[in-house]
Amino acid sequence: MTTTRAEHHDAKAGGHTTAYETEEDLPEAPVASVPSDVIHTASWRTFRPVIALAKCTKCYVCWKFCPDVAIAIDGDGWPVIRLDYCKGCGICAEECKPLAIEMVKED
Amino acid sequence: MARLTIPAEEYMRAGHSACPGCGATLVMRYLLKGLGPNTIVTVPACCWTVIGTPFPTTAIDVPMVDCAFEATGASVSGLRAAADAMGLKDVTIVGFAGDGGTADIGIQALSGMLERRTDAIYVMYDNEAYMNTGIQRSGATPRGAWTTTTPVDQAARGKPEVKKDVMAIVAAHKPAYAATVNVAFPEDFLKKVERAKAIRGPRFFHALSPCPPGWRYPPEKTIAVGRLATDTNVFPLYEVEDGTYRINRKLGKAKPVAEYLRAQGRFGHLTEIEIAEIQADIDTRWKRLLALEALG
Amino acid sequence: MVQEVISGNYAQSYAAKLARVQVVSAYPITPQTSIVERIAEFVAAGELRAEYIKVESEHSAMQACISAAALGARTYTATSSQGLLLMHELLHWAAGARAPVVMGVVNRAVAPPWSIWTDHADTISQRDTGWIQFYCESNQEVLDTTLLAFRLAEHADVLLPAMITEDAFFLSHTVEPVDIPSQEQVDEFLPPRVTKMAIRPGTIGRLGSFTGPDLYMEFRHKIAQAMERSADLFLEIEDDYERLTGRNHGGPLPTYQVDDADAVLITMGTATTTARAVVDAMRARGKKVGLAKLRAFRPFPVREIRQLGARVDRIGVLDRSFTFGAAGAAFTEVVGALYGSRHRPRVRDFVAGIGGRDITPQAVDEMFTALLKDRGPEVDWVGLKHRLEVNRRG
Amino acid sequence: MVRDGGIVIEIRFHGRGGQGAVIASELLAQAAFLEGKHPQSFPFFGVERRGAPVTAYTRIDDKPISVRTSITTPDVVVVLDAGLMRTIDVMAGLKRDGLLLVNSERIPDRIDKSFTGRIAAVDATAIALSQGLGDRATPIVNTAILGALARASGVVSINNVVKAIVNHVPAKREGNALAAILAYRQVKTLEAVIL
Repeated sequence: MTTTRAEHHDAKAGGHTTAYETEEDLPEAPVASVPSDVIHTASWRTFRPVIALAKCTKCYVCWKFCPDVAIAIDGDGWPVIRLDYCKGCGICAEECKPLAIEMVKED
Repeated sequence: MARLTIPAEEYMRAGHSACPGCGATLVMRYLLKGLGPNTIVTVPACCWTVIGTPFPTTAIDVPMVDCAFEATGASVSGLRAAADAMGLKDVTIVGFAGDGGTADIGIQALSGMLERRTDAIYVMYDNEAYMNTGIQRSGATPRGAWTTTTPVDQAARGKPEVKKDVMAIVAAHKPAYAATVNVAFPEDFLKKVERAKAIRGPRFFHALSPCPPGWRYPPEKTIAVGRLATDTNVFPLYEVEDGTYRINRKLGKAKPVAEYLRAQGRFGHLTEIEIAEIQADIDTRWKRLLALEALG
Repeated sequence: MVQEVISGNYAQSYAAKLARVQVVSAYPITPQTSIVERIAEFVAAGELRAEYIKVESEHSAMQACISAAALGARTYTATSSQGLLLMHELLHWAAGARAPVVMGVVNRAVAPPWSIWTDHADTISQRDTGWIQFYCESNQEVLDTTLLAFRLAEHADVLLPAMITEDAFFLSHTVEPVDIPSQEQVDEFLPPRVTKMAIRPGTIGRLGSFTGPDLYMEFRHKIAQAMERSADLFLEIEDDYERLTGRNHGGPLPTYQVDDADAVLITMGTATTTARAVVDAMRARGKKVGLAKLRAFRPFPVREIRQLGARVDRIGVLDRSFTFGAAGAAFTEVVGALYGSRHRPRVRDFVAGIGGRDITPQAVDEMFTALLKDRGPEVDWVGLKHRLEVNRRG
Repeated sequence: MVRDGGIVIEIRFHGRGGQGAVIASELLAQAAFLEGKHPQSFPFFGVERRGAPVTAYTRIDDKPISVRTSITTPDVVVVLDAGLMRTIDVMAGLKRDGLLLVNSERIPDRIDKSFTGRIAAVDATAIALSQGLGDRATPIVNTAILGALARASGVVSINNVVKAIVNHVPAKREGNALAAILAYRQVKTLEAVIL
């Protein structure tokens, strides 16, 4: 499982600063307010998607179906894999109509 | 830039703890895209308890209130009452529960919430078993499916009983709105969420949520398997508004159920005869649905 | 301030109304029903502006209150016996989520056999859930303590749920004069709930969450500390209440005639009234006996019990419930509190009044006499019938 | 680790949900039991997600084990998926003179300079796939890695690893046993650094 040690975080969220050094720093109630993207899930991946932009038609099916919110769209409208988060499920490659995405084994 | 077919705004964050290819994350992602930021979600024990990431992190950009396994409907009513009492305007209250938490242990609270007409949206994301605990059968597990508590062996053929028809139970409460949605059809999903958002009163979504480890298919097939569920009439897309049924996707000729079943390891043991029985059952239910729609 | 002749149940209803609760969520059970019926009437008449959720079970009643409290609402519910037992999971939840729900409980025996009469098995079974617990002796005390409980539960240094209990029928359905403070007085004592922790739309925050072994224990320790802080805060809040209303019920363990006593009986709930009369009667006969009322069971008044133990040599504890395989819970906790003290008086347990059996003056007299003579078993069931009169029809 | 005259060996497995790390720790315990030892195996108590990093532990003693604490300074670390080493500190707490066994085609570099123990590698993925165990995305390498562990550590014999597999693996027993034997033969070891 992905464990997150509280003391490693110092992020602003929901107007609260959350830096947990001691028990006193913890909120009275267990209210979690650090956005989860401080956690990287790249280590889950065995295969990484590689987009061949020459074949990409910017249909955004890959973006639409990504369960990990790991595909962004850059300023020129190209899909970009956020490799810190991609778990390598392969849905993007499977659903890509022009076959522009290949799953490549990680080292 | 080509046009996006669903809203660009994201209210679900990366970094969550779902299995690769998880359908339940897409249910949340699409739902929040449709509902927007003025939303509060309450979640009982289910995969999302874990997907939502451990303290101090959280995977959605709207408030989430954890509640007891069997009490989502009650939590929804409490949040709505407090929002009303405190003058929080236009906030959408959402109960977001799995099939076990809805069809089994939580059905009493769901019934209560529907009956007292709480102005809120209840979403059952249906992965057809207790997946968070490791694939035990639920009332929503379909007939014939292997699970860890409905093994396949000399004297057992997976789950012998048919899937509980939660939509029918919900419809019997005459909700303001009820619809089935499927992560393989995001545009239909979003259209219905936007429709539901505009309605007051109790609203319900039955969201098909394919699960790679639980259904035993490779994670890249989540959308393909989900699509097959609808295109074989196993999981028809329809909505019920003021008692009127409307089917949202009808194929000239549905695909054979075998295509859907054969794509998943949990049905790998089924014989031709068993598949034929399931096909007959699906055909009957489809005809019933057509008849309900014809009632107008 | 007006004086009205009302039941213990109505005292609960009036207190909830005076507290201007915002969300009420309840399910009916005998003998609690008149509490929630009266609140429904207040809401229907427009006298109380609250959202009243008619839930389909006590379990849902508590969940709805907890979730409503998460948004910062002042919440109230009431139940009894089986209903309280059904809530058990969510009682823990309320404390863990730091939801300051206030709940009236009518103490009623648990089934089977079915019994609608009083004993404390229902609430004593909830002592480990992180709820503040007050046991009441009179309808006045029910009303006052309920108002105190809102202030205490919602205090930023506490944020814990609180239950106020009353003995079935002995209070719930007994009418007696009760001073009802004015709305202005209560508004001054108990302003609208303010919390920094409220969940708000448009922010990020997950209330509940999950933690591994690296953090869970700290969150539990916070509950322990909050409960501890509530003990002193209760005294301050009661003093504050006295300034407004002139009434102070004497903290967690008010005493009566204990200064020179040879033996003191510790009681909970309505048995206290009877016991006080017995003290007077025995004093008149020259017996030096006294009384201590265990008003707060959580937090347990360890300090006050030790102070009492330093003054007397013999203590009896009257338990209106029994922990099978051990003894009465109040007894074991009193003994536990005294063990850490230099003064360790002899302590005996008197189990009485189970399932609504009357605790008569004679029975209390027997207890004091046994204490003074220092005779009898350490744990004694008092009032068991040697000859049963069973109604047979046919 | 010597304690009260007995020898205790503590092993930590790193894998991903679905690769069988927890089963590997259990099979190792079964094999140790067949050796006449007192084993204890346990997963990191947590929520398992397919693909997510998983940790499991085995403790093997000459006499009955009297502790139930987590293992923080293992003698042996077994890595079922070398990719994990990019994000997880698999060396954490590993005894300086211990053993690191990695599922990899080649022996990884000595990243942690203070570590003077042995490093072993075996291509358990290729072996598992050759026996039809799992698929490319999630090869089930647990039985192969145990064969390599038997050779590299000597904690248990290959015979008892095979016996444990045959007795306790529910499916593809032959392929799993063969995977262990192949790995036993193919494991490569870089000996300890002599300072």
